[in-house]
Amino acid sequence: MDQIVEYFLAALLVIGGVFAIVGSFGLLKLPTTMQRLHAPTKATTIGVGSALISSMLYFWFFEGTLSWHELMITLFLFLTAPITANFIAKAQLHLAVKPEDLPPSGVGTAWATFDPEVESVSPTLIRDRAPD
Amino acid sequence: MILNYALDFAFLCFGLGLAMNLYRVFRAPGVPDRILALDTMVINVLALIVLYGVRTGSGVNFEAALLFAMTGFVSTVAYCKFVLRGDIIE
Amino acid sequence: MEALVASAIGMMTAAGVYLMLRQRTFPVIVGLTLLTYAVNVFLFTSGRLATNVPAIYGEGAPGYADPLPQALVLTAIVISFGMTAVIVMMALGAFLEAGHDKVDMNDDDTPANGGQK
Amino acid sequence: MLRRLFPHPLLSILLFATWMLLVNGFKIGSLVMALILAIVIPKLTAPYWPNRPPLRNIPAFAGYVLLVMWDIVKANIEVARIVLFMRNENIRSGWVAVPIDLKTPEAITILAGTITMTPGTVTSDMSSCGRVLLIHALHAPDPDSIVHDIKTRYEARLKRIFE
Amino acid sequence: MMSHWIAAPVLLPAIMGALIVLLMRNDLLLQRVFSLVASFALLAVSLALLIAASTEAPEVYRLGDWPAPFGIVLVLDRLSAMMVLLTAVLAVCVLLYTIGTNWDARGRHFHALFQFQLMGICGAFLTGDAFNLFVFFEVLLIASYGLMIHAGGKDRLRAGVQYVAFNLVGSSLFLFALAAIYSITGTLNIADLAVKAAALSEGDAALFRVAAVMLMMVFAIKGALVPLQFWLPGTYSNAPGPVAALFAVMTKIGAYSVIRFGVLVLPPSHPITGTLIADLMLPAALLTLIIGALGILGATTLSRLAAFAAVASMGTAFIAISAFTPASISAALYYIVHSTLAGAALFLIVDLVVDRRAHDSLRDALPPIAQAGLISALFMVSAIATAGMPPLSGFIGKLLVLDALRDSAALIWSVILVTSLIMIVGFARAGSTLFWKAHASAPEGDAPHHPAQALAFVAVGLLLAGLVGLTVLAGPVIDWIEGTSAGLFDTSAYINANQLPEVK
Amino acid sequence: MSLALIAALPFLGALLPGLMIRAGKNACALVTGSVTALALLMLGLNAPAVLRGEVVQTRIEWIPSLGLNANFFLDGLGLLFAGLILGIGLLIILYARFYLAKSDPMGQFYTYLMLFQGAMVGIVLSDNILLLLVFWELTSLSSFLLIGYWKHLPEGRQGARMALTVTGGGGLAMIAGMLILGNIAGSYDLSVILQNKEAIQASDWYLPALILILLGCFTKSAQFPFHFWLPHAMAAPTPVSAYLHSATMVKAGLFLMARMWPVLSGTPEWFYIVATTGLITMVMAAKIALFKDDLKALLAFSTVSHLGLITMLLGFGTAEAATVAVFHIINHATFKAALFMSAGIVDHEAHTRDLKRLGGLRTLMPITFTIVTIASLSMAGIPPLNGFLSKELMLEEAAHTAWMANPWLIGVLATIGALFSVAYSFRFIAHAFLGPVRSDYPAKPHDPGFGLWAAPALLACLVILIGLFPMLTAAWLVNAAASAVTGAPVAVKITHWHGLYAPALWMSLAAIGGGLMALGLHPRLMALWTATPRPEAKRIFDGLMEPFATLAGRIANGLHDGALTRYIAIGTLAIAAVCYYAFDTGTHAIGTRDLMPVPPVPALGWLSLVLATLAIVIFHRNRLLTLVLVGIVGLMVSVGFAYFSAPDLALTQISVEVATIILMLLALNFLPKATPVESAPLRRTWDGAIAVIAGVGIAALAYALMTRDPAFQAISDFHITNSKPGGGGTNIVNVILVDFRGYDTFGEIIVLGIAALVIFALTEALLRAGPANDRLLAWKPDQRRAGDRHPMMLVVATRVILPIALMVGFFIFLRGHNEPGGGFIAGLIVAIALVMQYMASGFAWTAARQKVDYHALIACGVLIAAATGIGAWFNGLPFLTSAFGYFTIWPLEEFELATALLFDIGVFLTVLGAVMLALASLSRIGLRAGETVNTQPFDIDPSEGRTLNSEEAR
Ligand code: NA
Ligand code: NA
Repeated sequence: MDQIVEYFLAALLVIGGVFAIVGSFGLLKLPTTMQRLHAPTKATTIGVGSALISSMLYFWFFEGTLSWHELMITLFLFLTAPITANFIAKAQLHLAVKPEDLPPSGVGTAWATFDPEVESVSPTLIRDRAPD
Repeated sequence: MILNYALDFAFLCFGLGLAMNLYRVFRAPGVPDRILALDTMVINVLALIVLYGVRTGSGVNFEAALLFAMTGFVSTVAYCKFVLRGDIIE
Repeated sequence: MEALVASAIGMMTAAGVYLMLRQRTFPVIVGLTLLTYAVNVFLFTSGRLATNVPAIYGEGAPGYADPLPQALVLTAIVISFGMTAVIVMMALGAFLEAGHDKVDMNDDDTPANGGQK
Repeated sequence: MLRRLFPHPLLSILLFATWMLLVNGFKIGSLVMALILAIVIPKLTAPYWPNRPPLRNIPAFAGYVLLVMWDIVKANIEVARIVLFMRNENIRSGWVAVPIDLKTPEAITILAGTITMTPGTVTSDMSSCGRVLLIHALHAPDPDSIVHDIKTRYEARLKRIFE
Repeated sequence: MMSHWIAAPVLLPAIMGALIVLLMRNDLLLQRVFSLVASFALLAVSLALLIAASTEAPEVYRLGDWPAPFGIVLVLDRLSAMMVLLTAVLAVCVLLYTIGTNWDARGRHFHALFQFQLMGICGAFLTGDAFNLFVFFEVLLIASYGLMIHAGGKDRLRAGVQYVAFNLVGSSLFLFALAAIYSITGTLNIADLAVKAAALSEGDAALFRVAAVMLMMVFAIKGALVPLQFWLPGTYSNAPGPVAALFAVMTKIGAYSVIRFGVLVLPPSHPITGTLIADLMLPAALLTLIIGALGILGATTLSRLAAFAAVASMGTAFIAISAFTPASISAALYYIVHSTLAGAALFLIVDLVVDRRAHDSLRDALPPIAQAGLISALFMVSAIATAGMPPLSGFIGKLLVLDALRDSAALIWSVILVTSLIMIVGFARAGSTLFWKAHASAPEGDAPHHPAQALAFVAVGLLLAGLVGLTVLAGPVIDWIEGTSAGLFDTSAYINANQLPEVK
Repeated sequence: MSLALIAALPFLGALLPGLMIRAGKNACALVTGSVTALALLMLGLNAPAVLRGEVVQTRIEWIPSLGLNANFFLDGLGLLFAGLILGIGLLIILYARFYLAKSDPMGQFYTYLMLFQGAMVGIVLSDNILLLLVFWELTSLSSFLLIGYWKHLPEGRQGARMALTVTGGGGLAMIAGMLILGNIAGSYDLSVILQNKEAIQASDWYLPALILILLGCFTKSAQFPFHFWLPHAMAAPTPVSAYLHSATMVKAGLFLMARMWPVLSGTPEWFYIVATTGLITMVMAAKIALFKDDLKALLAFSTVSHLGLITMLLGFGTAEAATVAVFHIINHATFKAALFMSAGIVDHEAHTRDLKRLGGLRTLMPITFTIVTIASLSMAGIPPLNGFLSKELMLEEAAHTAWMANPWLIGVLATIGALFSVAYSFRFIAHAFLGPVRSDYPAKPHDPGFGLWAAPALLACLVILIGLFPMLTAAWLVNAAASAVTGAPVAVKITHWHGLYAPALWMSLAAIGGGLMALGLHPRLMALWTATPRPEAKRIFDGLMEPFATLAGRIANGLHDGALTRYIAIGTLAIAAVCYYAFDTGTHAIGTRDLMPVPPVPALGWLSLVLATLAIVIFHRNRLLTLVLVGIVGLMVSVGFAYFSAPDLALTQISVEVATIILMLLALNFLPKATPVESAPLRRTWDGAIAVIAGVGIAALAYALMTRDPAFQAISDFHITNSKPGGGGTNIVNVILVDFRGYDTFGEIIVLGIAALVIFALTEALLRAGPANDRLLAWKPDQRRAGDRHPMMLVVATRVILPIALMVGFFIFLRGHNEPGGGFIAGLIVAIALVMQYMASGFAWTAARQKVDYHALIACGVLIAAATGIGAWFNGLPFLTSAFGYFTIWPLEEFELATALLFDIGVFLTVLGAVMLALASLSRIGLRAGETVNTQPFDIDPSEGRTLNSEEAR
């Protein structure tokens, strides 16, 4: 039993390591920023996830303590990775991409990052202008 | 036994990953790349901490790992928000 | 390992000092932050380096890292956080009042001495 | 009564579970504490979550989660293949606009997150009317299939769950 | 018997500061009342502590009931009691002045910051722990940052940034020093440090010497000793008047710490540090005095004149300290008390002048100010005191210093006396430009209207009365101070009070 | 006691004029005069005893340990001087009442005058040289006020400053001399010092002491080369000149030389310094006086000359000469005060004191003329007036004293001095009063009222009386004073006729003849004098003082010019140098601790840290990039803490680092985004060198310390042992923080609370009307901004993450006592979680939905921590003594409750409140800069299919 668990854990660790290095390697290798964004967002996340799960299982099987923290961290990383990617993509759009290089939205409105209307229309105009 | 080799392999992978991130932080065409590299770096470091915990059989740094994940996310969003809007809590 | 830690402290100190000698408030504050890191690590090392012996009671713990410097560093980190926050705000305030963020007052538009209050 | 104690029952359950995950042990004291926190924290944070949509179909949601997890694994293998074995000049990246029918912010966010975590796509932006997602595809020789996949594989399911 | 009152000078202002923030931050009147009440209470407590300390051996208050050197202790001895009392006296006067001139209404949180500042200062004086000294240095510093930029303004903020930056370097140095000390000796309690430092082996000598000078240089920054004095003129001259007056005691904290560590831990008889500290300090102190005196003579504004006077006074104090003999330390202590009151009075008077004029340049003749007669008389008295002219306590202080340093008279005496002359001339030039030349440019009795601010004058009067008291009662005061100094040099009393365990 | 009272009376009297002036000028003068008269009366009561040869003493302990006591004694010399000071003072008070103009503030004048009088009386009555020094410098100060009395006159201001500089400076030299003297004698009491002649004169320190004391005397008495201040002091009102610059203050130097005569005189050093100075002064000043057209200047230089004469006599070192000196002091005081007052009368009536504009006053002002004639003749040494008597004696002494073995030098020079004296005395009479009445006086001169001429007239009477009956009127006083000076009984015999063989007779005749001749040749001599270039004292003084003041300003202001970067550079170098010196002069044993191995992954961490640090230096001009790189440094430091067994530190470091970066990003929004290149390559190299010195030094120190073992068992062993049994927690670091060293933590949270208060107060100040507010109102973003502020994805994710993060914070808080965590970290985690919410939906939107008073959080935190500590008092234990216990409540398991937890709640609240208050302040700045508040959590609401609020906006 222990043997199987050990192999399973070892496999998890190796898979995690491979994905991690793929993620970071992609960050080096891929030519454009938007392409590079794909690699760590996915690969590194799952790489770390594997490592975390293996850690959890390791403690469960070999130390006898069930440590759920790794699971929490994993979930947290999965929850936040898309947001991170979204923000970095927006930053890249904002800094380095021209709106004309993007496909049209098809419904006549601009992409939010490029639409000054969003800001000028959305606020409720509480402007704190009067000096106390 | 095999687990130890696997652990070494994992250390190597995440370590190399860290090194690559480091390179990308310094050599990047723009800020988003650097932010991305830093974010990945945090995740790799977090993994290394967890692996180190496995190696030493100690879970004492798991809260640190959790916090790294949290703060890494918050700081990445903050950097991006700064690039996008200037004011991060407008 | 000791040499690595010492050199890292030295590196952060040197970078901190160099930035503190710049002429704008922002690099000066970054320099102070780096110096703070260096100080904290230096203070930490006064308990000597040890791995895998956190100062938390545990059965069969091989020993405990010196907890006192850790507590001191914690205090120092908190304090320097407060200080950094204040100087960041003051630098911002000075910039808003003066319209520039120069550190030195001698090459300002008004003389440092004899100027109006 | 229960409604007032647990304005966000799902959130309360999530928090209850989180606490039990955190404390790493099953004690009555922890249960009591988890219960207290599962009541107090949603109450504290409720003002920040107005117009909470009802989750109509919990089993469907669970199925969705499993599907996405499977897709994530697939996605990673796919990305690894592209990163490791494809020559850079052969990678055909591009932008894709995906019109969506979902209306609930929560559902759209889950969709967007799913897109990011699954094969070769990253949700990058949204149109200022909220009806179209801008997606970057790492290797998309056929952009239309991506749109189709997203709409059928994920959006349809989410629609059932949320709307 | 451990008296809880020892902790009162720290807790009283801390709690009052917090209460002001909590309950009365939008009501200036309430703030004033409670801030004053707290300051008077501090005065009463510190007076009682002084009386207690005068008759009894040093008393140790073990915080958390942990024995020294493992916990933090407060130590009440004559020196700490004296410094706390000095702080309280100053606090009352400065507070009265602030209220009298409405300075506290020119910005937010003056009273809370003021109370926290007092807490920091008293904590620094009372603590018997080296790291805790750092903590309270930081408390008093950060409060001082807030007070320094009170009411804002361009120059004040820019000078404030400099003040903070320079002091952050000092705080860093403090931590480097403490880390080195702990690294070598493994202790933080000052008494324990004294015992252990004396028993160090030769192999630790060089490192311990480095730690010692680092620590002393931290205090030198606080005490504005050349070449670490640069922060002072810009800070003090740009700070609000009452704040600068309160700062008069801040430099003394540097001097206090040098005395505390220099006598207890690093005395000239120390096998490892020997006269290292004294040898380095004397030339620095002489230069400090010279720079201060030159600054007084060459001052372009009145507030810079007062700031350089503060530098000069620290030079004199450090000259006396650097000899580390009972006589020189008592001279230094008397001079410290004197120069705190005199410096504070001078800054308040400067503020009275500045408040009544467009600016405080000494280069241009400006029309006479309101209440010129009274203010010029006050200026004259404080100038006499600051320059060390008879008959006020400054003269007695300088005589004490000269008398205590007769062994190396030629250099020290000439520096002190020549700088005294320079200061006299500087004050005379400033005073005659300010108050006499003004009449050349405007018809007599045509002074602009200005509210009289009776309370402010009372505050200044109290400080000057303090100087007079210090002069008239110099005999008993000096006797008391000599007792204090003798007590300092009887280091066993301080060490025994800590009831340290045997060194293993 | 009575002596002290005599000295104190004028000081007490100084308080009265200010009060009495409201009752009128007469009342004011009357009161002031009464006080002086009272003092004089008390002096008189002591006189009989003194004249009997007794020494009256009063001893009051002041500062016994310093040897500075209020000891007074009255002997003949003291009696003489005190009498002069009080007597003439009385006359001056009378005179001034009528002299001062209506617009002059008389109360102030009398106050200053009384201060001065007290100081003078103090000098002459002091039996303690330190006390004497006190009074001595007081005369300088009060004379400063008196000379500058007419504030509007620039000459007054300058004259006052010059007098103060010279006499004050001399006084400071004298302090040193007196201290030396006291050290040699073993006491600062004059009566003791006067007994120690042998010891003093044998000491190596005799000459320095002598020179220093004489510096004081010479400056005060305007002896060459310090004479130049006196004429400029004549800008003072005439009563002041008469009092200070003829009768009293300038004689303080003489008094002191006389006082010290028994112990200091009799040596060649004394003779050559004192006698020579006196001689030169006498001749030179007399010559200058001859060519002064201003009556007061003439009298001033005449005074200098006569002071020189007396100095010379004291310098001779013989009892006879000293006796003559005493006698001349009396005589000079009488005729010179009379002359000054008369000059003042002339000035008062004719509105000029210029001899060139005067003449012919004899008939217009007969009374004044009479007084002036008597006094001038006495000054000239014409028999039988008192000036003649002492001058004869002086010439006699001069004729019998050799200088460097030259028997006639002094005699000849003394005669020449006398000759000039005759000449200017007669000139005063001739050029002011004789000759034709003129038509062009600035005012119509006539004799003043009795009040103004009474005082000089009285003095003129004295001149005659002493002249005619010296043995009756003056000898007793001279005897008493001279006995005191010489320390042996003196019985003087003063006669008008010394016989034909007395050289003085012929010298006198030569002087009178020559003097008259010189007066006759005056126009021609004057032309010669005017043609001769000579140094002008004021110009030289200013020429020295102004550049010195400028130089002082250059040095002081140049060094403190606000160049913080230089301050830091100098400070760093100084610290490095001193540390190096301290290390280099001590012995050092190389550390022997086993070094730790370097595994590859930590080495990689090191590399990251070092490279990131280096990159910060290289890229520091790009500020955003700098912050990203700082993030790496912080990450590596905290992971380093985790690696080296410090989990609490890792937690703290990473959360503080994020909070710091967020604050800096918030500030950077308003700051320039790039740092310009400003320093030259050389400067950068120099800065780099300083940085390297600091870095290498700290690294070396760190390495040296780390590789050595502590010399003693560290105190933390106690903490490790007692953490659980004594502190009730298994996380030793946390127990140290909240228990062993909870007091540090108490201070630390207050620091954080204060930081927030400072930030809040600063924000309030910035938002008030002013440049900062204007700049904010006109603020335009300096970077292009993306369209949406609150992207939906983040908002939705935050809805889940925030509750979880809050829970994690609570978890970290609860477990802190036993596992890594605690109130501080928990506070920061909650703060960061809230920051996330702020980033998602904006500060204002978030804050509006959960009204929390951040000030109250901070204050409550501090108060809870304090209250927890104070709670121990009720158990009779010290502040912060903790208590903990184990409790069981069914159905729960046993749990621990510790007061430390309560303390930690205080920590938590303060930290949270502080961070929130800081963010709130920054947010207010943003709002002032034109940011707007959203009413919806995110900008784009897909459920509506349109941007939010477009309805409202329209
Ligand atoms: Na903790
Ligand atoms: Na305890």
